[in-house]
Amino acid sequence: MRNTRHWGLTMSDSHDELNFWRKYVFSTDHKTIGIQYGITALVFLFFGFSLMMMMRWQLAYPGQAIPIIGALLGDTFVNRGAMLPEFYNQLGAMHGTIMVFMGIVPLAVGAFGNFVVPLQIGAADMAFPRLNMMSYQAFVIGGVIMLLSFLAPGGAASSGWTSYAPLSDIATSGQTWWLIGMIFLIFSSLLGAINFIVTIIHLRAEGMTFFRLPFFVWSQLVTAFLLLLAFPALQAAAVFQLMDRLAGTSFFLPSGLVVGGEASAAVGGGSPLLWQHLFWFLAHPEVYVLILPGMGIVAEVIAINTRKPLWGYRSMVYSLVFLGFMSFCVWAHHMFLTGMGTTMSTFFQITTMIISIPSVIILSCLVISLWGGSIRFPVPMLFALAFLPMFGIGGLTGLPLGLAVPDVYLHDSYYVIGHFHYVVAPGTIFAMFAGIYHWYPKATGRAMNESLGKLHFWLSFIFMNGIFMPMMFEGMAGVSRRLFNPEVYNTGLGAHGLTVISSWSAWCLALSQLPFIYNFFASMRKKERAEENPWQATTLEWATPTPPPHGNFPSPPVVERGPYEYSVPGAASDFSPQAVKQGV
Amino acid sequence: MKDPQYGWWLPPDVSTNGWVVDQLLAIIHWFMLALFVGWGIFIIYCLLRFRAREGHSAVYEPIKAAFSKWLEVGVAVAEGVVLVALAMPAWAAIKNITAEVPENPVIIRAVAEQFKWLFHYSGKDGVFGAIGSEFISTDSPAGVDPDDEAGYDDFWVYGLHIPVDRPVITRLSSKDVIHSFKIPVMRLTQDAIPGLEIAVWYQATDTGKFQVGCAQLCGLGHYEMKADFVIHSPEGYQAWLDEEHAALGFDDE
Amino acid sequence: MDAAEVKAHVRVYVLVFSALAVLTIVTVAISYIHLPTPSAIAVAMAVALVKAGLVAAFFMHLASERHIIHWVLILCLAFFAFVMFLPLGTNLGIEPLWPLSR
Amino acid sequence: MSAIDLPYQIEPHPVTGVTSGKLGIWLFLASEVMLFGSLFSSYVLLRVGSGMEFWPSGVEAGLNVPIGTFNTMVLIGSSVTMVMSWASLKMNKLGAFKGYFATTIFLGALFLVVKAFEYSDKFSHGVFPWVGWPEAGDPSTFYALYFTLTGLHALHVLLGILPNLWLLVFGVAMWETDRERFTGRIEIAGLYWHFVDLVWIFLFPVLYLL
Ligand code: HEA
Ligand code: HEA
Ligand code: CUA
Ligand SMILES: [Cu+2]
Repeated sequence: MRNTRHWGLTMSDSHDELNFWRKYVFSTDHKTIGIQYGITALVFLFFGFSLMMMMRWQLAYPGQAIPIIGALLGDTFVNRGAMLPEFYNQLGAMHGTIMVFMGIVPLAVGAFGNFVVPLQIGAADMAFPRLNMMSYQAFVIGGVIMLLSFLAPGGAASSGWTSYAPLSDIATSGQTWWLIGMIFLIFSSLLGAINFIVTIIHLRAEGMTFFRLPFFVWSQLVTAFLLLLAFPALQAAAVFQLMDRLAGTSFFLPSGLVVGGEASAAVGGGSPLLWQHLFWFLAHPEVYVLILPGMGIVAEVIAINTRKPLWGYRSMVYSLVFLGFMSFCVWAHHMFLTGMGTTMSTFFQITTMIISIPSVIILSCLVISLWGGSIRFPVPMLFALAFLPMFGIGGLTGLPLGLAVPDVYLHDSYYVIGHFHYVVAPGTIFAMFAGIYHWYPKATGRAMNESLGKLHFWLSFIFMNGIFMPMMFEGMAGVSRRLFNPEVYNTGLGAHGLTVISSWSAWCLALSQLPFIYNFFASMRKKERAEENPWQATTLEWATPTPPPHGNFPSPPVVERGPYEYSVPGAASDFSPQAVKQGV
Repeated sequence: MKDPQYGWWLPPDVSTNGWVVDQLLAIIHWFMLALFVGWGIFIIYCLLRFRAREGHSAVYEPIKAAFSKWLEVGVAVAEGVVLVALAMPAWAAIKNITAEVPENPVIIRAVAEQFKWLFHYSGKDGVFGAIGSEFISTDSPAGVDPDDEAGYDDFWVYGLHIPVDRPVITRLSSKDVIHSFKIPVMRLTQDAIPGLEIAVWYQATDTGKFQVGCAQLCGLGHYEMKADFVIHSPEGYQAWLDEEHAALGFDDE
Repeated sequence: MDAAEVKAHVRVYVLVFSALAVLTIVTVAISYIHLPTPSAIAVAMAVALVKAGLVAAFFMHLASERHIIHWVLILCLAFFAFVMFLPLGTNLGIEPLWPLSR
Repeated sequence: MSAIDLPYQIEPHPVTGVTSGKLGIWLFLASEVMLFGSLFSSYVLLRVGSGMEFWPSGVEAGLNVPIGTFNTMVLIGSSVTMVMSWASLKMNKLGAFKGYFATTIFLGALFLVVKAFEYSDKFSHGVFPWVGWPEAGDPSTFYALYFTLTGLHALHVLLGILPNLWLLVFGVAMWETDRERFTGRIEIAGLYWHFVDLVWIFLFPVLYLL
């Protein structure tokens, strides 16, 4: 028995003219909020990339003035146009923070989650629309605080995105802003996570059982649980560090510190490793937050463009849930070199190896799904297909890091940088591009240009590998990460050629984004409307008018079958929508 | 000037333990490569054979349910084997590294600070003076109690000198923030954490001059926190020790 | 839940309140005995667990709550256990070979 | 904007048997469990790491156990009045509800006032978050933890009192228009309040007695 009393009446209201503010800025509609998240996150993403392009100059041509930009920056950042080490460290820390917490998470969860999930499950909106608006606002506030911290005396946070204490405890005031910004971002994610879980559990349309949920929705559900239960640890850590910095406590400061030749005034008694535990308790689940929505998008795109069901849908779901659970007990694989005993390092090696199994199963299922299909190659599919080997490289290089012995050599080298960028950049970012090209017609009613898209794809594909593959070799050659000038070491000198390749690829990658940016804005103004269901997809978001009205579905959909019923033998067309479309 | 020893791949290995690391790196990378190439060929084959075209349509269930169950189980089991085959030898290997230290080691304290490495040698008597952070001063950067006789012949230098073919124990500590003791040619990295003292041991197989680096972000000068790492012949090491000893003002008997 | 049922509940609430008050007195009283630290911790935590259980079960209606809520909490408690015990195990493994200062 | 009327805001979902609001608040509490879990975990780590001999019990460190006990009673009492106010609504007794609910708010405020006195007493004796444990020659993070944990808890109390005040003064109007929704809100406010009480049940012995 289902209560549908509330459905119908909203439609007529939606014609009320809302003023600009309520419609675009203080909207409670999940679609608008999703788009707000998306644009904001893309801008942050590009900003984070720009920071990195300056760093890449310093790495390739250490000590030389940065062209153009160098002349614009203030004395606190550059000396005669050449980057200062303090600026390099700020850029590094802020690049990591911006990309992870203000770029990918808001894009993958805030934007795609918000826009797509209610549509895919056949709901009228998120369960708590006003809470949804508040999460977006908290995200913006946190983001702005982070950006403004560049103006703080001493500049922005400069202790790495990991903010290891005691370094971060004694760092300049930018670190305080980082912590405060972080608390807002955490708060935003917590509110969002609650909203997603309740929405997915409570607001599924009639007939939408758990095993009829599109894989993307599953990935968002698990992601929401990770956010909900992992983020509080960083919140606790941030509170402790704020106390250390502002109230003079010493949670992370051991006794007997001597900083710069002076005995530190701190009471002591704290533990530097406590910060690392709390941070990684969050940050390992966080990396799965970065990848799972991406996997979800890729699964959708692959199913649609192979014209057949995903292979092993159920085992993918089980793997996903298992992966989510396990991600809470592997975090100390980031801490193998803190001197932990053999028993614990064995424990974390084993859990790390175990957690790689569900990833392998999900990836294998996606690959095997190609078998027997009738594969089309629109732009989203190209990005989704490229995701597979790229995530494969990133994931596989996680294995040597997960074993303590090779990690002794590889830890904190460029190999680690290569590993995780393969998962987050050609991995997640490609999945995000796939999602943008895929759902753009849904959000705007216009299709993006295919040729520009293909250009964007091929250039990005080449240069992404051009950036990150050399890093694997640099790491093998023994070059450490976070080095303002790697040439100080003879290992860095020997591998300098790789650095240059990497830098030039990064700048070319930036140029490769121009067709995308143009395409993104120009397509919106196109006269010609896209079809209602351009990909001939089965899932519910394609069963409502485009763009979907306030309240999403003219009448509540009733779901009759699973999400990926393509090429069903005996069916009228090669796709059987989850719900029969009702009159508009 | 570019040193030909360092290129785009692993630097030379002059340690007794390094081969364990190198061998594991090799095994696991071959394994990764095999998996990657295998799946890669499969993908490319699928993309060619199953591309959309006239007269070709998708098959609803190309791989049967029962068969798929088997494949799933197969994947899981294969991964389980990988776990045991790779994780367990690795464990054995790390045990090897931290196992009981052989006879007759050289013991050196390494004290990290922003942004240099200080190496503290116990001198002729082989005993370190009492250590404490309260003793740290410009005269005694290693923090040795000036009243402790055992510390009279202690000396400290800003480069790491060790003899070849003798196990070396390094006791790592830090005065301020976390640093990381990295010697690529020894395949060795270990964090130096304030408030803790962590020991590592290693043994060189060849003489030469290399570098110690810092692998953990420790502030502005992190990138230049390096020190010389000199492996002497046994005689050369003794000569170096005598020289340092003489520099302290002791007249040798 | 109808009014009659609620009335029955009110009695329970009052009982639980008395139990909580008594248990608070008990913990404080025990603390004046000065047990050795480990047993003092064990006793105090046991009493606190009972009290927390009472609050959760009756004031927060967990005893009669739906399973979905129970599952959320069980999941959460598993992770709670991880965050409580794994860092401890990891840190205890770091044994200085020699004491830092004599 | 005409917000969309979503299902399961008032009537429970047929499968889970709870309303969206209730599921939401429990999820929030789960994340709070992890927050306080991390804090307690840090406490244990720091205490064990400091070596037991340097760690004072609350009494040794100069905390006032009778006052702490009194405050515990206050908070437990407020929990009872909270649950009673909800029960009164269920029995359609608006007057009783107002009485109990106001008492809850009063007790919560009383708790904060007592806490403020405890703090200022500590400050006036020169005890601040940054002093560790002043009596001991050796550092411990006892007072740092005491101030941080109780401070964060007090913040939670405050963040409970404010919405409760709003509900008492303005929210009650909803009783006339939408009873079930109002009762639901009180229940949710109650769940949060009991949780805050529950945290104190652990904080009190850990900080004052052990
Ligand atoms: C999205 C992010 C993401 C993902 C998914 C992963 C996935 C994994 N990571 Fe990674 N990791 C990071 C992000 C991520 N990581 C980040 C950001 C850091 C650094 C943080 C910092 O220090 O700043 C890091 C660091 C890091 C370390 C610490 C290294 C160090 O500092 O010394 C370790 C160690 O165990 C590790 C292991 C793993 C493992 C075992 C996986 C496994 O889950 C991977 C499982 C996947 C596979 C095994 C792939 C399967 C492949 C195939 C089946 C082949 C398919 C082939 C084709 C399709 C052609 N990671
Ligand atoms: C999600 C995480 C993420 C992502 C996506 C990236 C993306 C990139 N990262 Fe980064 N990186 C980190 C997370 C990430 N990084 C972290 C955590 C660190 C460690 C920091 C630390 O040491 O503390 C790091 C460190 C790091 C380093 C090491 C620095 C050092 O150790 O000294 C380098 C070096 O080259 C680097 C490079 C790059 C490059 C070239 C990209 C490129 O792939 C970027 C690609 C970006 C785009 C292609 C932008 C696309 C967007 C648009 C085109 C906008 C369009 C806009 C509209 C339409 C409105 N990163
Ligand atoms: Cu010391 Cu980096
Ligand atoms: Cu990890």
